[in-house]
Amino acid sequence: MMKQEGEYSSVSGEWPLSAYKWKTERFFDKYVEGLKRKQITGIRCTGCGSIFVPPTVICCRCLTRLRLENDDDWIRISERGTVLSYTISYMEILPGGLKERKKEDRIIYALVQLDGTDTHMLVELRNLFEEDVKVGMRICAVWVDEPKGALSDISHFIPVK
Amino acid sequence: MARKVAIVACSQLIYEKKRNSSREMMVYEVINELLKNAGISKADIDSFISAQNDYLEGRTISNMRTVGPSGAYLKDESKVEMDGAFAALYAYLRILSGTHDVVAVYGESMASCYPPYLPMTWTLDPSFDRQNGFVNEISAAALQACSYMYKYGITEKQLAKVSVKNLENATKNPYALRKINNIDIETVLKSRLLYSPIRALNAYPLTDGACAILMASEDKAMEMTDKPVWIEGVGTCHDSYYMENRILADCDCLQLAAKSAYKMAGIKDPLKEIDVIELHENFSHEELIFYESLGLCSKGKGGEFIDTGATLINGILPVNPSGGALSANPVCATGLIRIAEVVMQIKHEAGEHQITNKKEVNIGLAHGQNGICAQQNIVFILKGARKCEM
Amino acid sequence: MRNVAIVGVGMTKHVSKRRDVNIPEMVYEAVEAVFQETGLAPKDIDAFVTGNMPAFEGINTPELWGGGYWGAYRKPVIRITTGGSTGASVAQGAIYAVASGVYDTVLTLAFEKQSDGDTSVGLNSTSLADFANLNSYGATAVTTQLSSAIGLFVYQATSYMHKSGLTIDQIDKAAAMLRRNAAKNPYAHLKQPNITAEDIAKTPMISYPLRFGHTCPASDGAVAMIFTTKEKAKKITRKPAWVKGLAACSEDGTVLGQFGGGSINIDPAEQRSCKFAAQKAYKMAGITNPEKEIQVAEPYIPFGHQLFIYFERLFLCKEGDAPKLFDQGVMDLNGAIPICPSGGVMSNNAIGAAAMVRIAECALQIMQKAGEHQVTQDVHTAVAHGLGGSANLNVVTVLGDSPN
Amino acid sequence: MAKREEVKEVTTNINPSYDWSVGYYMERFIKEFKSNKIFGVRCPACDKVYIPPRMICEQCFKKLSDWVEVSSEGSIISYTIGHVELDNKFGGLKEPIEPNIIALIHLDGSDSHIVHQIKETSTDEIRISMRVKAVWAKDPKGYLTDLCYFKPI
Repeated sequence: MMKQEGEYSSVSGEWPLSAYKWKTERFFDKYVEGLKRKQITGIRCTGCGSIFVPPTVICCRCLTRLRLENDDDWIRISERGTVLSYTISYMEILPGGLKERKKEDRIIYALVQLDGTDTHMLVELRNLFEEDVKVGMRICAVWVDEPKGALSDISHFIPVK
Repeated sequence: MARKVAIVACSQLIYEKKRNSSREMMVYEVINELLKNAGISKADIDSFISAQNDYLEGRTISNMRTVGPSGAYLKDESKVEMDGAFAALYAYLRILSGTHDVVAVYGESMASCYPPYLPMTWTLDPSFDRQNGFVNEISAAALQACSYMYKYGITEKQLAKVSVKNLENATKNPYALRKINNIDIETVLKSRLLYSPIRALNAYPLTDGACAILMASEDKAMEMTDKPVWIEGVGTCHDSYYMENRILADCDCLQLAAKSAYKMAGIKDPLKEIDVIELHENFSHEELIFYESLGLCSKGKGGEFIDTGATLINGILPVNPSGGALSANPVCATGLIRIAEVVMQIKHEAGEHQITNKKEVNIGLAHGQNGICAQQNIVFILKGARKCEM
Repeated sequence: MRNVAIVGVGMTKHVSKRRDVNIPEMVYEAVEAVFQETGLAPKDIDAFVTGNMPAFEGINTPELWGGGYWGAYRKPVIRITTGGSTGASVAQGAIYAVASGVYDTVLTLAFEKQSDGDTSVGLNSTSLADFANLNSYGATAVTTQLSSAIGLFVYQATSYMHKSGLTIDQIDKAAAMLRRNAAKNPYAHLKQPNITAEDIAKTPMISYPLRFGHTCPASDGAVAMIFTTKEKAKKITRKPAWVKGLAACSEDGTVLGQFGGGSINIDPAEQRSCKFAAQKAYKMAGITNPEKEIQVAEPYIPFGHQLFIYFERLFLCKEGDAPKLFDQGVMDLNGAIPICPSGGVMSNNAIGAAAMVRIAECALQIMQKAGEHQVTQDVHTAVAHGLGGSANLNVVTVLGDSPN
Repeated sequence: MAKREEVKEVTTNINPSYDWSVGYYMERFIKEFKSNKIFGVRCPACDKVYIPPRMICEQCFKKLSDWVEVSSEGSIISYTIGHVELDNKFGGLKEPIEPNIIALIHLDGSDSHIVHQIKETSTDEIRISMRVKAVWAKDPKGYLTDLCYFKPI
C-alpha cells in the first residue's frame, strides 16, 4: 500500500527470510555432547592437521572434508586460551537502533584462541575491570552449574590467576 | 583476441529435489569432482567465479561462506549474480585479459531452501507489478506462450513434444532429476494445469544442484587435457523490463545475443554448422521460440521444426540431449550445465545420452538466461578437436 | 593485458535519504552525469557491468527492472556482487571486459539506496543462517552482539591497537580528518568542515574502542564510470586515468565461520587477503616501492581505525608505522600520501557504490578533476581498495597517469 | 553420502522490511487513480505513450515529461487462466478459490502492455483481442488497488 511520507510516497514490503530452510551439517552435535560432560572438544583436519574449535565441516586451508563421524578425529581441548582481541559493549545494538547500557551492564566480549587450536571463538569475559582486559591475556572457561549439552554450557571466561 | 580459451573439465552432481547436505558441502563436492575430473589440485587454479543469487540463498553476500568450500581461499574470487553461463563469460574475459590462466566457475542453488518462485517476483517494480501480484515467472511465461501460440498457430501438442523429447532424453542422463519412462504427448497434456497453457510437465522442476567448469588459456589447456573444447564465440543481450518493449512471441534479445556469438565464431548457417545445442528452457514453449531466435528455422516455424524431428537426439541437430532445464533446473547453475553438457558431447563423454548418429560432434551451442521470460540471454559457441582459427 | 583507460566518472550527490526517486531513477543521475562528462551515449557503450548489495533494498537483480533506465536496453549486462567490495569487484569486471578485447567501451555502475531498506537488518542477513544454527544449539548473547558491522570490525580495531600502539585519540583525529576532507567533496554525504578530534571524542562509545564518531553513515547514492581502450580514450578526453594493476583476494570469514563454526582467519587485523591482492596488483603495475611511488590512496574505511590498518596492508609504510606517520601529517591532503581526500567511506557510504567510488576518486585525482579536494602534489599513481564480506574479501586497483 | 539425520534444517524469524520510494512518475500515476484516470508519459522522440509512466524511454534514452491521459478501455494482447496461485508467504503454488484470469492488456491511447486481472467473464469467453475496461473501487483513495480489475465491454 502506498503511503505518504512528507512530500513523497513510498510502498512497503518484506523479505520473508522466515520461509527459508537452510541446511547444515551437524558439526555441533559431538561438540555439545562434550560440553555436557564439561569438556571442550575440537576436530582435527586429516589434511593439514588444523584443529577447529568451534568445530566446522570443511577445512578451507587444504580443502578437506572433516570426518565428523570419526571419533578419532575429535580431540579434547584445553579450557584455557589467549585473548586475540576484545571489545566492551557500551551500547546494545537493536533492530531499531542503539541503546546505551548502564555501566554495570556493559559486557566484555573477547576472541579467544584456545591452546593448541588454529581457530578463534567469540566469548564473554567476566571477573575483571574494563581497564584490565588486554590482548594476549590468559583466560579460562567457566561452566554453568548444570550443563545440558548446549553452546551456552560455557557460561563465560575469566582471567587465569 | 590475443588468446584462446578452452574448457578443460566440468563436473555435475546428481540433481535432487531435496539434497541432503548444506549448500557449502554441495559446492565442496562439485569442486572436488571438478578437480578430480581435471586431474589438478586447487593450487593450479588462479581464480574462482561463482554464480549465486542472494535471494535464492537467503543470505546477503552469499559468496562469503563459499570461499572456503570452493577452494578459493587466498585466491582471486568474485561472484556473478546471474545464471552460471554469465559467470563463465566473466571467467572468459579474465583469461582473455591475460591476467589469469586457469579459472574455475561454479553455480549452485537449492530450491528446497528458498521459498519456490518468490525470488523472481522480487525482481519486479515494487510500486506496480510486485504490489499487484499478478506477475510471477510462470504466469508471465504463460502470457508469453499464449501470445506465441496465437501469433503463429502453435499447438499445445507441439509444446508437449518439447517436454516429451527432453524428458525422454533425461532418462538416459544419470544426473537428471525428472525422468519419466515411456513419456508421451498424452502424459504431458494430462499433467496438472498451472497457468494455461502451461502444465506441470511444461515447466521446470524445482531442483537442488550445482555445476562447475574449469576454463584455461591455450597453453595451460594443452597441458591439462588432450581434448580441450574451445570457446569460439559468445554473445549476450539484456532486454527491456517492460513487456511492450519486448515482443514476447519473438525473443529478439536472444536473436541479438546469437548474432554476435555467430559473428565471433564465423557461423553463417547454424542449422548446418552446429552439431548440438543445449538450451536453458524454463518452459517448453521457450524452446520453440529459441529455435527461431537462434535461426534454426524462420519466425513462427518453431512448431513445424520440432514436428520434423530435427531436434531429437538422433535428429539432424539434437537439442537438449541431456534433458535440458525441463529435467533439472538448479537456478544459477543451469546455464553452466548447458555448457558442461555441450563439452561432454564434444568430448564424446556423455555416456548413454551421447549423440551417436553423427560422425563427430564438433561444434556446439550452449545457452543461458536470466529474468522473467528470458529477459537476459547468453550464447556460447564451443568447438572441439581442431583449434579455433581467429 | 591491453591498456584500459578511465575516461569519465559520474556520481550522484550522496545523501541519507533520496525519497524523491526510485532506484532506477536515482542511478540514472550518475549515468547521465558520466554521459555528459564524456559526451558519449548508449550507442557508444558495448557492455554494462553493474552491482549493488542484494537484500539491502529488497529488490532482486535490480538491473532487470532498471537496466533500460541506464542505457542498457539490448546491450550486454553483467551483474557482480561481493558485499562491501561490490563496487570494486564490479569495476574490475568492467576492466577485464575491456582488457579482454571482447568489448571496447564499458559503462560500469554501482549504487545503493539504503533508505529503501533497513541497513542493520540488511547486514544481519549476511549471517542469519549462521546465527540460526548457533541458536539451535543454545547459543545466546554472543550471536546478537555480532549482528552489526561494528560488532565485527571492532575486533580488528583492538587487535591492531595492541600491535601498533594506535590510540583512541588517533582514531578520533583520523575520523575528524576524513570528515573535513569530505567537506571539500561536492558528492559527499557527511560534511563537517570545522570538526575537530575533540568533537569526535565527545561522541558516545558504542563498542570499545569505537565511538559513534568513528563510524560511517548510511547513504543513498550511485556512481558510474566509463572504461575504454587506448585508441578510443584519445578521442574522448585529453587526460584519462589508466588501469595499471588489479587483483582481488578472498579468505575465510573472521569471527564466525560457516554456520557459526570455527574460522582459521583468527586475526581480523591481519588482512592477509589484502596484502596478497596488493602485492599482485603492484607487481602488475610495476610498482616495487609503493611508499615512494604512490601519491594518493583511497582505502575502504567505514570505521576510523581502518585508515591505519589499510595504510599498512597496502604497503604504504612498514607494519606498525601508520599511527606515527599519521601524526606527522603524511596522510593529510597536502601530505606525502594523502588518504581518502574524498572523505572516504566514513563520510560517504552507499554500500554497493562505496568501493567503486574509491576507484572513481583515484581516477579524478589522476585526471585532476577532483576540484576542491584535489591533493596538492601531482598524482602519477593511486591505489584504491575495497573490502567486503566478513572482512574477508579484498579488492585492490592501481591507477596511473600513463598507459603501460 | 551423509545420512539424513546428519543434516539439520535451521530457520530464522527475522524478516527484513523495506519501504521503497515510488518516485515522481509512479506517484502521479497512482494518485490519478483517485479520479479514475490513467496517465502515461509520451516520448518526445518516438512519440510512444508509456504506462505505467517512467522517467526514461529505454529505446530512445530520452527523459520523459509529457503527461497524457490514456483510455481506461483497451484490448487483450494475451491471457492466462491461473489454476494455481503463488503462496506469497512460503513460496510454491497453491489452489486458488477459483481460477483467475490474468491478461496482458493494451490500453487505447497508449503504446504499453500492462498485466492485470480480468473478472466478470468466464474462462470460456476470454480470448485475445477481447475489449475490456477498467473497474474502479467504489471509494477511490489514490491507491494502486483503486484499479480493481478489468471486465469485458
